[in-house]
Amino acid sequence: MHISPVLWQFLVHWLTNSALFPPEASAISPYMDAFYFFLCAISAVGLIAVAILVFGFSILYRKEKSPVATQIEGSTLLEATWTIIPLALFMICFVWGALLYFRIYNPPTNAMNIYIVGKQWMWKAEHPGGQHEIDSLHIPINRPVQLTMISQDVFHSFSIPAFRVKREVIPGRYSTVWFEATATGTYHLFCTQYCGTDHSAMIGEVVAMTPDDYQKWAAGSTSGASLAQNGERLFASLGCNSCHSGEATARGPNLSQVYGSRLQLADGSTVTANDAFLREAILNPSTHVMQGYAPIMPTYQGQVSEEGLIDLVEYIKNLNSNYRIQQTLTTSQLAPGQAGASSSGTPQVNGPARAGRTAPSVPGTVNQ
Amino acid sequence: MSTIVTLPNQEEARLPKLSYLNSEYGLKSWLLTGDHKRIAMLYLISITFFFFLGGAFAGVIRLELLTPQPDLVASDTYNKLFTMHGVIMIFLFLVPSVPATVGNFVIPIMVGAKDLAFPKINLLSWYLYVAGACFLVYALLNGGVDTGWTFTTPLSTHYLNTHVITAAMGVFIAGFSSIFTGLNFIVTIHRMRCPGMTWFRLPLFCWSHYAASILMVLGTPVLAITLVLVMLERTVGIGVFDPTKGGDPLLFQHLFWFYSHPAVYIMILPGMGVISEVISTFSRKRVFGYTAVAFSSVAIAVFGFFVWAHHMFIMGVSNYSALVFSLLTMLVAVPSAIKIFNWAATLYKGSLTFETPMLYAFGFMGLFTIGGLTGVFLGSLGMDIHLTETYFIVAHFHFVMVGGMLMAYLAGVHFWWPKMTGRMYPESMSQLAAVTTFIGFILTFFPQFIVGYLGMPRRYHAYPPEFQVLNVLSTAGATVLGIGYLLPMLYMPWSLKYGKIAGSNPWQATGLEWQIQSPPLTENFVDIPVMDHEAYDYEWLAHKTEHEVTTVG
Amino acid sequence: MSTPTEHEHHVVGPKTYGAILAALLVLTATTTGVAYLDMGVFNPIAALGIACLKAVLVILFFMHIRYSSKLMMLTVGAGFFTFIVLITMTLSDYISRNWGLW
Amino acid sequence: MDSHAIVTGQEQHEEHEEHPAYLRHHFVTVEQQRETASFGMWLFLLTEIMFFGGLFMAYLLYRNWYYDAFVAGSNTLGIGLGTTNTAVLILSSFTMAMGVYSAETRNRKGLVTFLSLTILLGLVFLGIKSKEYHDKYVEHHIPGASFSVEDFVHPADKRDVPLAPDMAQHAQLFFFLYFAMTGMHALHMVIGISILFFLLYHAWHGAYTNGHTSTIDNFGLYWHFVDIVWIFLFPLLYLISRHPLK
Repeated sequence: MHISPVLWQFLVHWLTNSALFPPEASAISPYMDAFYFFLCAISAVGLIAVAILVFGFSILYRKEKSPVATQIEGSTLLEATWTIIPLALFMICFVWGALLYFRIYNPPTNAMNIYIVGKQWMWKAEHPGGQHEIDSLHIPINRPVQLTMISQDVFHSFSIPAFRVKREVIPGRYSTVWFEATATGTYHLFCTQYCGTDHSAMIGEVVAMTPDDYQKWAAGSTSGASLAQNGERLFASLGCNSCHSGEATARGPNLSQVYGSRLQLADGSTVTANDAFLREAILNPSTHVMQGYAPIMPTYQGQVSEEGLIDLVEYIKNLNSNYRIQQTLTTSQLAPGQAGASSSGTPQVNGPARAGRTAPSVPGTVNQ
Repeated sequence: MSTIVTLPNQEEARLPKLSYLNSEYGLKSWLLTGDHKRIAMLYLISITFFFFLGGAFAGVIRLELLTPQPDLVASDTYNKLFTMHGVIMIFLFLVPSVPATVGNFVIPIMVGAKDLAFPKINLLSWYLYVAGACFLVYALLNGGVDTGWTFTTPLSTHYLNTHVITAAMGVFIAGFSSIFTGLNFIVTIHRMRCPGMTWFRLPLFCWSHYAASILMVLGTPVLAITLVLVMLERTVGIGVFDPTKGGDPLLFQHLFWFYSHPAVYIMILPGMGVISEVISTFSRKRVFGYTAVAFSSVAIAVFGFFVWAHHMFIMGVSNYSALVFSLLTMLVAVPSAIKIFNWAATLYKGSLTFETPMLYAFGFMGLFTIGGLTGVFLGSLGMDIHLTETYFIVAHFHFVMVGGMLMAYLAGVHFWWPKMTGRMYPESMSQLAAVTTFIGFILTFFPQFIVGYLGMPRRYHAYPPEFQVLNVLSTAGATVLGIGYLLPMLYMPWSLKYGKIAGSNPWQATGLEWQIQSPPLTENFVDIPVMDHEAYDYEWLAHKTEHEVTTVG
Repeated sequence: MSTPTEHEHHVVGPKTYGAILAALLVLTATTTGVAYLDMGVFNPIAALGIACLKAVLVILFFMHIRYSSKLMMLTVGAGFFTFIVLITMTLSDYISRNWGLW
Repeated sequence: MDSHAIVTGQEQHEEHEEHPAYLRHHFVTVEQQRETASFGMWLFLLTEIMFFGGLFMAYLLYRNWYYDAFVAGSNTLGIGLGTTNTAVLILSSFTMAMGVYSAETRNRKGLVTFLSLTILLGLVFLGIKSKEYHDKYVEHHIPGASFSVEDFVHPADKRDVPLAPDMAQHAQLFFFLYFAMTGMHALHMVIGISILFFLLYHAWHGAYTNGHTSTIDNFGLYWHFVDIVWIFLFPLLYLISRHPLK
């Protein structure tokens, strides 16, 4: 029998690419696949049950064989059976699915953190060491990696099928996802939320490397300054240190070791200072005023890019003592152009004319 | 408890002298009609048009996806294609499909009324449909829209410069058309039943339409106000959905899915009603567990309002919410399972024949089972993370909507075609079409489950080459599917003139609509009937045919 | 016509309407007055409580639901029920977001 | 009147000629037609509840998020005008109810009077509303480029401390929702008044007082519904934020 070369090529192509599921390259993948096979098995059983009933009855009771239909009202017992059995199966799916969900979305505390910024139509990854990547992500294997992600414009969705993880990347809010790669290799990275014209070009690759290789890569591609160092520079140039100086008389709260602590807010609630809180406190300060401080901080909405915010967050995260702030304070005061600015409370940030009006009318620390 | 139903001798059947089709003539008598049957025909024509328009877009999409490279159309065009495909298929085809055509035609007759409660509002709803469609066609002709049918903010509000407002306006207006249809059905089923027609004597078709109508009336306005806010956001920049102004884009998702998830049930419930009628008729048997099937429709409608956030599991809803919504999603799957098994049990000890509507109904049962069960995959929190926004979800909702709803729609149109036109469609030809559709469908959409689990994202114009084989299969299947859908377009019009004359009850079905002449009189019944038997009472029917030589009406 | 729930059409007289009008005006004055008192959490509760009371009066008497069939009452109830589902289930997401990732 | 018991087709057919002219062909009794129409109207009102529901949802969410801004925004609204308007609308609801009563008692003069009064009160409401809108325009409280954050004082502080600027910006959201909700309500009023003129014209010529009160009944339902929406808008926008939560 003659098979045309095109068809032959097609068959060969198919057989070599006949994977039914993507490579299992993360710690969670086997669990996900196990659940998937369980669900497939349930579906197969359900489908076969329906098929047997339909085809069986079609053969047994076709008109030629069964000219007389027997009228049957129904059967409560039978109906209860096929209510309860699916319900029980669905409940198993629910519990299993929920366990998996919390496993995927609750990062372990020892995870290394990488920041992801999504924009139309590229992924920017920022490693704490100052390595910047576009449309690719280098990670070490056998180590939990947490991604803190945000979008600059529209909804995106960060998906690595080989790791079985995916999370929406939302404008205006951090979302997180974590994984632990188990096999080295290069994997697909997709944006799965429709995001405009070049949605399908918003792809990249995830390179999972041995820890040694990762160290080498990290050393070779650093931009010179870590995110925290960039943040420190930004912290000074925005004049944050004029209030958050860490001194007892300062108008803003002390930021050292603030990360991860429980904070008492002015409206009486308590929050944990995580990445999302720090970002919000920079952009919408008045909703996040700490107990004992006046709502005098101007908003930095629209003045700092998402990357800048990440730098600031990373800087504040790493503030273990006031030493660095005071260092920064000294250097910025030494800088001729900024000496006046930082003392008046309105440094060279564009636009906070409102802040200028607000700040002087309020005493430094007002206890409400 | 046994019934022999003999099919009537159609050689003797004659077309009635007077019917709704020839009671009046002229375009005006159609465009200004208050007759639910004529409005149903108007809907049938317009819906068919938009089905093929939406189908044409799907064809181009599949053709583009034949190769991994973006080589047939540009990215923007591709985005517009799937947006217009989604918007047209959902708002102009699936939502009105069964209710506005078949439902409009038979519900008043089934309950024994001379018309729907509000004939003028019924006509208005068709005009609203047409007006909404005009907006969408205008948007289409002027370059199209590329928001995706979900109008996701902030993409739709701030980052696109296509005709979003026109399209949103079109959907807004079409939404009111659906509201008025639903309102009319609820009132008709409540208030217009003939003497003796108790709730539990209603055909299940009415129950499922009743349930779907509740969703239309209570869900659609939320979509309307959401679209109004999107339009205002685009024109005035109000910031309700804009994170830079303090708004929350997730609020849009909540409001949008509050309608759009129940909308899934608006689409599928009427289809389930058709299946109940068809399965019962062609097994000459009462539907197994009438009450369970009836209440499962209502249960789907009620639970349908509590599950919308399962579209947002990965979008950052709170964990607690995700848990609750996932649990409720599992619950809403149960009534569908009940229905499937009850239909299967209806076949037991029946006297089955396999005319085209029955073949489509079998197709529905198989495909809807797969579609429903894969819904459980997506409702399970953990699995949803990997599967959502991939081709798996595309395959899932096409199994439910196309495999389920479209099969049911075709089953319904074939089933009631003799009643609507007075003539039979060609049986062997249509059986061929049914089988072709089924094979084409499986070939088109089953590979998408696999390619989805492999991770291929939906709405991708270009994709990694290793997914090509499955995509080629899918496109090949789409060709078969297209042929399956085109066949009825050929033989249905043909049958209008050359089809065998049907007679009043060609299937020997029990519904009131089969007891009157085909096509019916404008007033449906000369005298208001009195219902004195249960629904699907084939013994009554056998008794009646024995005693009556000619048919009523 | 088949539903046995139809009622003799009830004509509501000017006396009832007048009494309801008076009650509504009094409630309006009350709600405005109460707004000037500082009652903390009870301010919104009082304002919305009075609003609900007023709405119920209008629905029962001006809109004749008090004299209508059970079906009508159910219909009105269903509308408000769905409204409350929308509000509570959406807000429950927003409120529980602050409870953290457990 | 209530002849629905079990009407066989034959009897029904004979009765047909005696029915009043306004009974449409597909109804059996006047009572059935009346109940059907009012049920349909109620279902339409349900869709209206859900339509406003979306706006209420947005309002409640942002009120929780930006409490201070919403309080500050609310405090700039004129509570006197708001209360007056509430009273006017309640009065108009009363006159509408009396109109329905007049129609039911076949009192043409009464119907015309009460419909005219309802129109008048509706117009007064819209007049006061436009005065309020005008005030907002003068104060630069219309969201957009010319929005001014000057007037928003911190509600928790008795010393008129201005609101923090980022929070004050969120007052735009309050005002947007204020305009959207009251605007949507006003739109319903305008539609209602237009229909009222139409009804008045026909009532003048003696329609609705011949026993066929369905149209007036159902319009009454609509008018009362619009009143109910305002009954909730008034406390939400004007009242409940007067005093900040502690």
